[in-house]
Amino acid sequence: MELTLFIIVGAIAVLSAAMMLISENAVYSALFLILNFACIAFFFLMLNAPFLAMVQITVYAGAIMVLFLFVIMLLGAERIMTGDFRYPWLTPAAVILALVFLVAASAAIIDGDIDFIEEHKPDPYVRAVHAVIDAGELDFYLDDTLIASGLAYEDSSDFELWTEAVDSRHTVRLFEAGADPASAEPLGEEIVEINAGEALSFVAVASGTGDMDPKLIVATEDVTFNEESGTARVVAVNALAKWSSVAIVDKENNTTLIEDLPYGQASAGVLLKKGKHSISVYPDGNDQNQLAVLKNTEFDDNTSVLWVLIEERQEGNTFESRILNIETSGSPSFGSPTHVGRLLFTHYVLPFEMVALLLLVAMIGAIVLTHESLAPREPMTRRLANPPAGLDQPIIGKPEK
Amino acid sequence: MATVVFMLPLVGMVLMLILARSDQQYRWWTLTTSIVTFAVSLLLVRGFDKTSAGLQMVDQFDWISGEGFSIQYYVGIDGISIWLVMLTTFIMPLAILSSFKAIQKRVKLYYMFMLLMEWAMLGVFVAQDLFLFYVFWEVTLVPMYFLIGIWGAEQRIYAAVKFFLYTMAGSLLMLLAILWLGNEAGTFAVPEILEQLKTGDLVFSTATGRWLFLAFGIAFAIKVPMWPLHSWLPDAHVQAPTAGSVILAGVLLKMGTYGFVRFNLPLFPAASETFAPYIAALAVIGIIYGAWVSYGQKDMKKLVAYSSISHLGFVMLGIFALNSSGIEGAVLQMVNHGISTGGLFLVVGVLYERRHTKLMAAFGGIWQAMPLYSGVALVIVLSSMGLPGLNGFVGEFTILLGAAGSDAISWWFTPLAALGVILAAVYMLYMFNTVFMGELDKEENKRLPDLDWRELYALVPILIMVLVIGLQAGYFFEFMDAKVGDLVRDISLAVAAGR
Amino acid sequence: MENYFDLVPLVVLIPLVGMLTNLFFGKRFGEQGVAIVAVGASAAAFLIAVILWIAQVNTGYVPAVIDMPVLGDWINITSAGLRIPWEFRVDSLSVTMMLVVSGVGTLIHIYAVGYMHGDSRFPRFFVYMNMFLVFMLLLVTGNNFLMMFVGWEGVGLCSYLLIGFWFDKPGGVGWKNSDAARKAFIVNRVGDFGLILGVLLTFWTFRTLDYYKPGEMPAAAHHEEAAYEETLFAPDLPEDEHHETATGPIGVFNQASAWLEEGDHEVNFGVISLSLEATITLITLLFLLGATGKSAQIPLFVWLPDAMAGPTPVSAFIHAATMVTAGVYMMVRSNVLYHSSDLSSFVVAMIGATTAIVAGFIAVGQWDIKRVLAYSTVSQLGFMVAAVGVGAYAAAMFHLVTHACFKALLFLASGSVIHGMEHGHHHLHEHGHGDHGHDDDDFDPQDMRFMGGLKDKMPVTYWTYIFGTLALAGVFPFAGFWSKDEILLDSIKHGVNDGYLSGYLAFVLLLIAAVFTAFYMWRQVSMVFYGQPRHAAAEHASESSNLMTRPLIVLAILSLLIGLINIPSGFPILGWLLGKHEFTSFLGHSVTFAHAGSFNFLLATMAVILALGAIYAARALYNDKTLATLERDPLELDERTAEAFALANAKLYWDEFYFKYIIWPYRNVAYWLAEKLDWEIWHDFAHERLIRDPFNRATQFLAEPVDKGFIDRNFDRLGTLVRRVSDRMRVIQTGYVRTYALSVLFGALLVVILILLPVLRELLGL
Amino acid sequence: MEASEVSVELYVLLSAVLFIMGVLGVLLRRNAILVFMSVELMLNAGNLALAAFARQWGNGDGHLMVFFVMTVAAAEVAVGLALIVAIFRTKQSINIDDLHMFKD
Repeated sequence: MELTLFIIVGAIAVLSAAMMLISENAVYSALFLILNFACIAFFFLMLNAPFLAMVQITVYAGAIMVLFLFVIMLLGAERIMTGDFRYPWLTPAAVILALVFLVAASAAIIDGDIDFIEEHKPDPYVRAVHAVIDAGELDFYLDDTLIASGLAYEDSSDFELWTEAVDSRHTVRLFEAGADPASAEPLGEEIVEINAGEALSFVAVASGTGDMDPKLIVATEDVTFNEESGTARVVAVNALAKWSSVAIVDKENNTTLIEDLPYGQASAGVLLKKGKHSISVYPDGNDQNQLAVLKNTEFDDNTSVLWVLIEERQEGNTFESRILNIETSGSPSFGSPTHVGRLLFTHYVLPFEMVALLLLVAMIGAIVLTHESLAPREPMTRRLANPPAGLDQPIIGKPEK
Repeated sequence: MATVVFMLPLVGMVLMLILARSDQQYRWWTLTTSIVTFAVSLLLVRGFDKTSAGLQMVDQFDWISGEGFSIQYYVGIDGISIWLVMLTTFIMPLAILSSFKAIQKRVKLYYMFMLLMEWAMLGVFVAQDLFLFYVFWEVTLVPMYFLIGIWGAEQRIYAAVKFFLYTMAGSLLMLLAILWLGNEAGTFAVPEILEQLKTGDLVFSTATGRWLFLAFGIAFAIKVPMWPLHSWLPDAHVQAPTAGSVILAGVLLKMGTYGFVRFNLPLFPAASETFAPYIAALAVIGIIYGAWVSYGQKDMKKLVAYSSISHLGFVMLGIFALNSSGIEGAVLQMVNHGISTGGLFLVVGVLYERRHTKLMAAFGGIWQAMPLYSGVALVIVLSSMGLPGLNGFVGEFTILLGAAGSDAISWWFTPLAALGVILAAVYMLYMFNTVFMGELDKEENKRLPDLDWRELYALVPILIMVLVIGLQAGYFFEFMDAKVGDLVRDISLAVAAGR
Repeated sequence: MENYFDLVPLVVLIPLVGMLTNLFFGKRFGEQGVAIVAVGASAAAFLIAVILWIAQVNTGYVPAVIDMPVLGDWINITSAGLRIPWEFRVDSLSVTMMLVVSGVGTLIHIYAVGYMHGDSRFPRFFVYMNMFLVFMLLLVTGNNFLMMFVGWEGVGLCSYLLIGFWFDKPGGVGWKNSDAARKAFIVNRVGDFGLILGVLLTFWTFRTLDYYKPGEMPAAAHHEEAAYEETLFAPDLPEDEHHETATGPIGVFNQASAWLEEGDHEVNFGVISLSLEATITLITLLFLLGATGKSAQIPLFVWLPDAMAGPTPVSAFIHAATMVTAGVYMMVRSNVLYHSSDLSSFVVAMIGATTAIVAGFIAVGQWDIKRVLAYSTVSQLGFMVAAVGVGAYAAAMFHLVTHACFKALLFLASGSVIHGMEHGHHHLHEHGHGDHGHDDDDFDPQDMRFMGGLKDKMPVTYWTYIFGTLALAGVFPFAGFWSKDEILLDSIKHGVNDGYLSGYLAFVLLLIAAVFTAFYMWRQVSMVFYGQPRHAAAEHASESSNLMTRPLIVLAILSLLIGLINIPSGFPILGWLLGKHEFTSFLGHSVTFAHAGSFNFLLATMAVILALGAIYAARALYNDKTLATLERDPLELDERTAEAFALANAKLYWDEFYFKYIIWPYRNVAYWLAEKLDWEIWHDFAHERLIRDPFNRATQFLAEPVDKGFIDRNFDRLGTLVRRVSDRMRVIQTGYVRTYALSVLFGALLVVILILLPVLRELLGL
Repeated sequence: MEASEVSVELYVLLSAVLFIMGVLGVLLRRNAILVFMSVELMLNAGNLALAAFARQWGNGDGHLMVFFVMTVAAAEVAVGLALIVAIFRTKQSINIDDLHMFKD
């Protein structure tokens, strides 16, 4: 289907380009070019680049080509006279060279071993989650960088891009809020490995029932969300020290989402259809003893959900289990306007500004160039030091007589 | 801060080139720039810490550096350079003002060169890196070359080329010495080199020290100019336009003497001590020779030019007395000479503008025709002669005092140099009498107009400074005292240690 | 009373204000306004001097040092220990000088108002006069040698300006005036050369230039001067206070006394090491050179007669009464130094005495009324200097004071004569008295040969002139008698009592000089006032205005009475009536070695008789008969004296000597240096023949055969080759955009192929 | 990322073809406006390749490049067309073969 479309549209594109080339009338050429641009816009759509497609239509086909047409009409230059040309060999030479170029390029593309497959992974994201009961506000440090400060209980920080070195071991430390990382004793410390493309949540949980010593659990999430539409992605972290391991069940359709999740571990990601779900937690192998429940909770697609199973202090110094549900909407899908826009205003702000400046300069330039005072009205007479035969006459305007 | 002052003329020049449109605008723009520079440079005096011997208002960053060497943009002022900076910023507005009428061709270019000149001269006086210094040193040549070569008198090309070649020949030797030093020390920054010399990180043999001293010394001696390397000076002065002469005598020559104080003394103290008698002898010969030759002149500008040789002989004598009154006197005398001789050239320029001749025989009794002008001229002539109470005396007296009490040079230099004071009266009064006194017996002189406001504005500041320095030299010495005291102590320590 | 000492800066500042006022606004004031300002300034300065004098007397003659307001230290180099403040000194010596300068100055200012009436540069004249007052008062009030030097050179400048005041006189006179001015300045500079060297040496010897530090007292004289015990005038201070002041910073003179008392002091500075005595001798000799310049002594006196080119009030004020005495003042100020050096004292005495007699001799042979007085001044200055040389510092100052009065009087009176003569000459022209045989071009109002018989025409002038002449000749009881007598007595005492040869020599020379004085003065009086007018101008001469005659009268009275301030001890009646040596005791509070003169009846009588004899001789020689036609001097006519007269008339060929052996050689060498050595040889020959031409030849060689002939030709061939090739290649540059575009494509293709080379190679199985 | 039926090579190939056509347009057409349009075509071909690679690499940078290219192209068109207008005014022609004043 897709291939078919590609072939059809591609053929239109090539054809329209060819027609543009051979049309004698410049207006036709322009119209064919617009068609060609439309085809390319279609290709952009196929290439997951809706934003570009949109821009292609509006700016290119819409604005620029209209400008072209306008100028053509303005100058009345639909056709130009084709007189003798001094270099008749130019045409065949150009065609031959172009073909050689094309052949060389195609050969290289088709049969070359250029590696198109190697995937570039984006920088990792990190965030911190505070799930230690009774503890005060916490500061999280990754290596020596403060990634979350003054984080309250049950709160999570936003995902932050981690642009430092990756693929190596880093230390996550947590301190009481406001402590000096250089001198103070960390409350908890964990060595983690961070890889490109990951989204890591550093979850601080109590290291035992009623114990306030924090312990760090690392949950790997995925916020890029390019897997399957209509689903949310769930990762669970078990901080229930009483039970050796737990299972998590979706009550709606009675499917076990996660099995055998031991204490102090994070599960792998599980996909959850978008919509309402009721989630229960059981000790592993015991369907009766429901530890905690999350009732009728709505899950959006393109979200990453982190469940932290914790024990919470009740009145009378008893503890009760609970699911801490933290949802994060995934990053925008590839090629969407949001995606492009975000990039534009983060990494590409400077080039963007420069291009804007360039446009401004171009605008001024255009005005200056076409300003009347700068364009002499009188036809210019060529002055030749060594005039070739027949060119010693003024070639424009009326010959002076 | 130092950067601000010395970059101002350049900024002014660029803005002038962009904004100014007519000759009149060039003139006023340049004048304003130079006056603003002067005003800003007054802030230097205000902010200067007299008690400190070190560099002040320093701006420093790496310019060109690499393996084993570093050239820095390193500017700052101390007790020695502050008055020379002030002299430059003071003289320039006057020089510019004096050329309003005299310069009528290629006005834009002329004023561009004036500002370029000021920039480069200020650069010479604030640069603390040998390489940077050298760059400015050479840059000063270019505008002066053109000032003489384009706006000069009949033989201007000859004079300009001679000026250029003479100075260039000397400075190439200096360049070699600078490169050698920079290579040995790994840095071109003078304070750093001095530090290395003090700590013994950088040591060179006695012979090397002497060669380096000579390499620097010849470059400076040509600029001063010391007898017998003075031959370019009369040519340059006589051919240069008035403002060119003013700058040449007022500031440019001081670069030579300044170089001796700034580089030769601290860098090669032992060699300075060794060469001091010889240089002092040349200086004394210069004093007497210059004065004597001045008396034999027929052209006013030439007379003043030769008198510069005599005056700068005093400066050199003071420097190589190697004690604080000699050196401080020398530095003040640089300023004095700049003001007085600059003034003399302005005075001669006034007559030249009216009569287009500088021959003394063409005048006589000018006092009757131009009383105001003659009064002004008298004060400047007296200042140049070293009348006590005016600026020239203070410098000469302290220099002679230093020379008389110097350990480095023999006693008989002092009476011989003092002889120069008599001879100064001889040639100066000769000029004053022939031109200003006597009968007004030449018809063409009878209707000469007296000073106009513009000329008065150019001359009155000189009179003021002549009096202020003459009566309150203590104020000026205070600025140098810490620095020169340090310098003298360092020299004697270094000589004692055999460096 | 001490507070009044704070007024001393005003002594300088008031004339300064007067000068500036007249300088800037003089033209608008008109003559009267200018005169009021100038005379007022001078009078105010005198008033302040009087106040200071009274304050001195009332405070027990305590010297005071007062700072200049507004100004800071003049020179201050801490690291060299050099500090020259602007400080004024009020002590009896400076007050004396202030009184003389401003007092005589005021009278002369008044006189000048009349004398300069109608001059086109009237305001300028008074600017200079006030400026002179400024510098002269600075000279005498400064508390250190350098401040004195400011005044010293400053008065020289004023002298220059005033001598050359009539630089614009037509007919070559202007040039002569200008040259005279220049001569004065340069000759003075020669003296200043000595003075400044002396100052340098003083500094390095004593490490200060202050006479005395503030609060310091002049030390008492040495005790070996016991012979003059009864006449010593040490400050009224107990002995122990002396030692107290000696602990702080002390000035030059006390330091010198202290070291001299210690003995065996070495002076070390720079490379010099000398005994203190030798240093002081050197310093004093150098100072002496300065004094010979300013006070017109041999060998530098030549400028003073020429200085008469200036207006007469200037001659009276500057070149007779005040400026020329600066040298004497300076030596008296340095009496501590001079006293300790026998050699210097000897030289000083000899120079003074010789000058006195030489100038007296020359004066006899002069025709110009002012020149006679000028040489007389030189001669009298010789008396003062000789007095310093024989240790009679007080006598020197005394003579300075009296001389200021009567010499000012004589000059002013001569000015009055000249004025009268000019008036007569003017009158002659107006009324067309052409019947006289005299050729007017030769007329010179100052030439005594044109005068004669003015006694009746100008009675006031005549009588005052007589007073001045008698005072100068030293006739009792006129002022000159007292002071000259004291000098003569001190000289002979110096010889007899202390056994110095210089005392005898000076005495003999001075006595002869005194005879000369009386003789040439009466010669002058006879020529000017007696006999019959020898020129129509003299016939029509008339008395000057009151403005001019009144100062004359005041000065005449002063000439008569001023001597009474210092009656020597031992003089009958008067001494008892008016107090003995009042002036010396006043001076003694600041001049350490001032000692009062006694009175020797024999000597005084002899001197007076000699003077009267000389007067009689003069009158006899220049009687009415010889005066009738005075084409040639009677002395000239007499064979015995003709030669001597010619010598005197030619000023002993002193100027010619200087011209021949100093000035012309200097000038010729200057021309030779300037034109030959520096220009033709060094500038042209060395630079152009030795450096430029060989260089040019070398460049020619390199340029023509080497460069053009070989290198250039070969490169030309290369160039031709390139051109031929490029002629072919030029076709590529078609100027058509599309061909360029094609070549771009070609290039791009090459690049693409280059990049894809591995791929293509694999593809093609290579 | 979902797999695509159409491999990136095809896109690149298409891009190459369009590019070459643009090149031919530049070389062969004499109407300055058409030459200009051909340049636009070349730019678009490049854009297409960029977008294709961006998808292949899962990296938004490619899109940004396309975006910038478009912007620059807009600027270029503005100036270029102004130039053409200016030239037309003086020479009354937009035949680029008439514009060969660089030579001589």
